[in-house]
Amino acid sequence: MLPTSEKKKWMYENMLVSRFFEEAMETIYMEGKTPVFNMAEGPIPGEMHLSNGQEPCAVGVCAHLKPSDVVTATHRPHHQAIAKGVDLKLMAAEIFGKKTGLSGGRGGHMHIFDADVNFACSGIIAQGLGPAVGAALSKQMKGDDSVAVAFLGEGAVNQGAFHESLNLAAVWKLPVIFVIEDNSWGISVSKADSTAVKHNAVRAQAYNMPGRFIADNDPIALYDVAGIAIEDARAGKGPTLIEVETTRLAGHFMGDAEGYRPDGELDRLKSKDPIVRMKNLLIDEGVITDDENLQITQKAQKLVDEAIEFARESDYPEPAEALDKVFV
Amino acid sequence: MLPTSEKKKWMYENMLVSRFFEEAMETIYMEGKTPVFNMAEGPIPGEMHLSNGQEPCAVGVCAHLKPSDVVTATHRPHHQAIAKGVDLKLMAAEIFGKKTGLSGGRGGHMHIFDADVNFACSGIIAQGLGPAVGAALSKQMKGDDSVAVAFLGEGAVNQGAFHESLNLAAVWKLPVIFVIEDNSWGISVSKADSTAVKHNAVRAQAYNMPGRFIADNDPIALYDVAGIAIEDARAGKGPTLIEVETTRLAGHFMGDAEGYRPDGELDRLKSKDPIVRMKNLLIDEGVITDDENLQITQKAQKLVDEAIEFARESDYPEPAEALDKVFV
Amino acid sequence: MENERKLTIARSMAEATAQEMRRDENVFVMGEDIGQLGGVYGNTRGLIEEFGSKRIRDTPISETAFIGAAVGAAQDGMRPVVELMFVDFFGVCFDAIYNLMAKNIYFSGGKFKVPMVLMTSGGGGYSDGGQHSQVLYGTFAHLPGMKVVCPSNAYDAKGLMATAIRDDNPVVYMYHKSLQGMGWLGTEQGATVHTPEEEYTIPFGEAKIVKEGSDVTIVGVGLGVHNGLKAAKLLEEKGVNAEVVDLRTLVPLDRDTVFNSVKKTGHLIVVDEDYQSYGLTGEIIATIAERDITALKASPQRVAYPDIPIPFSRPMERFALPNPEKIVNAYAKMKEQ
Amino acid sequence: MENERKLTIARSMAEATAQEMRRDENVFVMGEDIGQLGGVYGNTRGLIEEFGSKRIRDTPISETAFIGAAVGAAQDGMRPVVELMFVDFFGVCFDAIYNLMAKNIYFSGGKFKVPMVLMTSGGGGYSDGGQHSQVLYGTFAHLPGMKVVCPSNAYDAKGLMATAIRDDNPVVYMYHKSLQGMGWLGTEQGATVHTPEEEYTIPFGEAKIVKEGSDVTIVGVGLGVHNGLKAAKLLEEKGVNAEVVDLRTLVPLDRDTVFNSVKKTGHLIVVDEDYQSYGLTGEIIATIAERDITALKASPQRVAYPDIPIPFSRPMERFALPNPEKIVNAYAKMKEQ
Ligand SMILES: Cc1ncc(C[n+]2csc(CCOP(=O)(O)OP(=O)(O)O)c2C)c(N)n1
Ligand SMILES: Cc1ncc(C[n+]2csc(CCOP(=O)(O)OP(=O)(O)O)c2C)c(N)n1
Ligand SMILES: [Mg+2]
Ligand SMILES: [Mg+2]
Repeated sequence: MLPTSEKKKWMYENMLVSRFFEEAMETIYMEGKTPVFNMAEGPIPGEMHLSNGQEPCAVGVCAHLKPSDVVTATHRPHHQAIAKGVDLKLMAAEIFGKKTGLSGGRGGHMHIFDADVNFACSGIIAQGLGPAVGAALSKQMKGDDSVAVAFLGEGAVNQGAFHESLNLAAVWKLPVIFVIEDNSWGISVSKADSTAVKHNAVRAQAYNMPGRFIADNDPIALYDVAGIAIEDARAGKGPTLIEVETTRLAGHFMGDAEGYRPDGELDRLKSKDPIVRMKNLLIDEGVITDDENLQITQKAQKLVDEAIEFARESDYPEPAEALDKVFV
Repeated sequence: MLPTSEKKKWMYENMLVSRFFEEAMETIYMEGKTPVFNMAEGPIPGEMHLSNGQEPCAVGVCAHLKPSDVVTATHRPHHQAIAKGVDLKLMAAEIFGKKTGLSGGRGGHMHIFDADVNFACSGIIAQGLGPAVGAALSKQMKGDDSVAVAFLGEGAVNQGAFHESLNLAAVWKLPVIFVIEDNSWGISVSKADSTAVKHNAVRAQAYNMPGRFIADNDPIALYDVAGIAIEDARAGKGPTLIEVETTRLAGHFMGDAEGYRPDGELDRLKSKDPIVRMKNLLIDEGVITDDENLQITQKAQKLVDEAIEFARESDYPEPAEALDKVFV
Repeated sequence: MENERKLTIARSMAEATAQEMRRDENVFVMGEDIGQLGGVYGNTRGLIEEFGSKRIRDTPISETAFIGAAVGAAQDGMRPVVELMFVDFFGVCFDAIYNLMAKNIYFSGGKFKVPMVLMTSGGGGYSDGGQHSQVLYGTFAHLPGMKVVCPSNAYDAKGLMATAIRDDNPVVYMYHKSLQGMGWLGTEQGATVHTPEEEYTIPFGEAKIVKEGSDVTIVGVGLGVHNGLKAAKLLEEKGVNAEVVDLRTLVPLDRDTVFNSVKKTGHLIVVDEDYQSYGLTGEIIATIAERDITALKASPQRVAYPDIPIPFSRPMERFALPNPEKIVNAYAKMKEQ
Repeated sequence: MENERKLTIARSMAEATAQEMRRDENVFVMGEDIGQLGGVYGNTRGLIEEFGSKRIRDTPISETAFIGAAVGAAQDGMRPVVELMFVDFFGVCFDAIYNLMAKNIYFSGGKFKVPMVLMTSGGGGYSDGGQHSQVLYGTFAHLPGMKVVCPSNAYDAKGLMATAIRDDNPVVYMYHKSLQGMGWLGTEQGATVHTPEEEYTIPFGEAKIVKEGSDVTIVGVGLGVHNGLKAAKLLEEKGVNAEVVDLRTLVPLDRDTVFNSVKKTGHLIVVDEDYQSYGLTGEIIATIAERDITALKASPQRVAYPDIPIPFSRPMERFALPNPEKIVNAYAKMKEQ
């Protein structure tokens, strides 16, 4: 299933928005945190997991999704949220802890929830898998052709929830797709040190489920495979496991000194930056011109700038609002 | 790896002890529970999971074990305990809740612990897998060639602990063997309704680990495969997963009306009683004569009778002993 | 009583569930052995016959996945009723409960609803050992974001179940095995009471004074209420008039009713089958003490499970469980001081 | 102080662990990112360099398996120190903790020992959101079979860690991120104190009066102790002489020291960062009230986390957290009544 030029452009634009968003995060996060790095300080306190380099995983899948499709995302959720169509301003405001944020500041960066586009995420490894299975069950019971997608890291694959969720999805033939973003690191622990198989796609065999491997962080190949998986799911053919070889271009979280990375790894990965490759591909294929690229880039940057501005200018919640929304 | 005649005899004897023990349990359990069945009453209160029909799984593996090898067992533990060499009298006394029991009556039927032969069990599905991995790690760190064996049911395979434990064992190349007793039922839920694959042995592929399937409840075939697995483990070659097709000849627990069993299933299973088959095999092969069989049978029955008598005659603990042994 | 319709808690739970399933096609049930078996504790009996296996779904032994799935389905507009067979098993899936089910409403700023019921059995007294006899009320009630319901009788059980299923928030419905009316567990007769066939709801957060009295307030929940009532009978023989309060829900907790009762009687005994320390009994005592210490005319007492794993053997288990005599003794101790 | 040797809690934990590893070859460490990274909270820093990757083992993200494995290794004669990176993650592996680690000694009638330490970080205040900021003391302390340690300073942290590792019982060692001395979390300076290089142990179950006083007893643990000390300073300005008690271990709990202090001061405030209801604050208040209600000259007060999931946004989180001012206000409220 090959993407149209329109789709390719959408994917590229979306990747750019995502990257620019992360770059903004990177800068703003450090405000108030120098000279002494203190996670509690600045306009964006707390942990911050950036998705730089992993954009292909999100766009290759979400290019096929409609708002009623459900996505459960990870602790590293920005690219996934953006690709799913979460409102950028409201998300930025949430990350700043503002009253205008998606959840009025109760959630923060690891808890991006957008009911309008059925997006949720979590700070607990593999926690989103069960809910994705349940959303798929709901779709199946309602006779709706919507699907659910659960994103997870390769480190999360070794969590029991992975096994239980894939088995359940397969037994009930649910319309759910599990997408592993394999950046080969779980914080400082390498995949080789934590995982008994070389390719997690192999593990699909344990659930009698198709397992697909996408090499080299390739959004086009992923688009193809995800498209088939989602089409199958909509058609009642059950779940698929997709493993995407991707790259974490930042530290695990902001402040990570990354002493555990082998020498040269980061340079090697950066030389394969998926944004640059996607741009080159689109230009080489004649999908966009250099001029159009400039426009697209500027538009993406503007979207991000406006979101950040909205977030900055919004008010903080009243302290006592902490007590609201425990129950609906 | 074929069993010697001695081993075969040991296996048969052990299976008989196990079966006679369960038959005794079956009778005694009902004391005080008629005409009204009340689990709280009688000399053996609480849940009671019998292992009738599953004896091959225990003897085929434990025939290779020495006392320093560790076994973690299930909620259906009697055959496993007996095959591992747990003291029958002390175990019986524990199941009766007597002071002389293995744990002074604190554990009961689902919590059989014998430090002398390194046997432990648990009432929580798949809970023993982590501890078996840890015991194997301990052996590996000490440079001891002992191994660990974790027994589990086919229903337990769908618990997250299975996945995490097998992966960890494989990554660390630990001397541990996972033995699935597939009796095709998890209480009233059939394997077909709960498990995405036909054979759980396939799931070994997800851990880069050998996965072996033993058909038809065959203790000799299991002896062979388990022998190789244990030899490999002792030699530092890492873990193995073994799936044994077995039969649950009793209800899930005493009192189970088994309305969920398809008509005729139980008769079919009973016609393949492994005790009878083992006896026939040994006689056909000339390992034992009919006379010897009678002696073996009587000896096994006597062992059980003595254990039950010991348990019956032992005193109950003082009530306030409940407060002891929370900490050592 | 004329037209009396005595139901066990098991049957009243199943009846409420069936009625809610008829009202709302989004209600469905998931769990281990809740289909053809009708639930190990009988509370889903008859449902698969009426509603079929699409809405009454047996699950694999994968609590993390199916409770997580219930959350996902609830967020997508369904109203799952999901069973954790024994509350003792919560350890294999508590993240999906306390960190997911209980928090997603808050994390989403109220934009996601999580209308689900997690029903689970608890309680000992029948020698099922230390991993099958716990109540664990305190652990669930301590953590925010989930309502916690513990019925003591069939009438309440039905109305509380209907309320739970209609609630847009996650509700943990903790039923006590000894009250369930399953003969094979030994049954507290007092739990099997008249239960109307028609639908009704009982609001959360309203404790019930099940016996009025003037001398001492006995507070309990689930089986504890029956222990309290029996103790009240024994105390009556000694000329002591006890008031017995059934909390019915631990979250929300009706602190006012307890406080007003203690204000009246001046004396407080809290009964709980959960481990004593850091739990329900402490909370109730603190609730009164912090509000007005002068309400307490004597040192309040607690009759709870000691801080030990639950022993299998009958004499030891009996020793550890709360019972009416212990409550009577607690009263004596309180008056001695 | 002469020869002062100020250590952070992170360093003192690592030092105690290293000393115990030198004493006993059966001690080893497992957990996520505890190897080359030295632990997200620094408490295993330097260990892999000295002891190598066989004894300092990074694990997959498989808490159920590796904590279960620690139990199996401990039962086999090893002495594992295992880390659960954030206590908030306990939900994915609590069965291995509360139902296995904590109960096997009892289930085996004391024939199996389970000499292991589960260390885990807790605490908020730096906007890490509702799944990375909890302390959950009450949940662990409520369930029997595990000792629970919560150091408030580096001196105690070291001695308590040595005691924990030498104990033949399972010990949950809960350290507070804000006390850890990692600059990037904002650090309570009072936790970084003189810590001797030589080995020493601190017995469990001995609370410490960290400031003597006569007018009110402030009881806390971990960061709560520092809030208590700061409140005591503020109260001093108002002429109130507060006594501050550091519980140090929640299991075993030194009820005598708390009682004797309240007996002396007549007034009690309990500080806790854990959710208020059904937890530590209730337990401490009940402990005094049940022993002798007359010890309390006014209604005891609690300053705890409200029963809400932890909000991310700074103003809301600050609003919810305990702090010295709230303690001072609680004192005022107590005296008003
Ligand atoms: C159950 C649980 N265990 C541990 C953590 C701590 N943790 C947060 S992110 C992370 C690494 C995750 O690795 P991976 O799944 O590969 O995702 P990545 O960070 O590489 O995107 C860990 C261990 C957690 N959040 N939840
Ligand atoms: C975590 C957990 N979930 C559920 C149960 C209840 N339970 C006890 S035995 C059982 C069925 C187990 O099936 P299987 O593993 O196949 O073993 P079998 O009983 O067939 O020997 C279940 C669901 C439990 N003890 N622990
Ligand atoms: Mg990763
Ligand atoms: Mg089975």
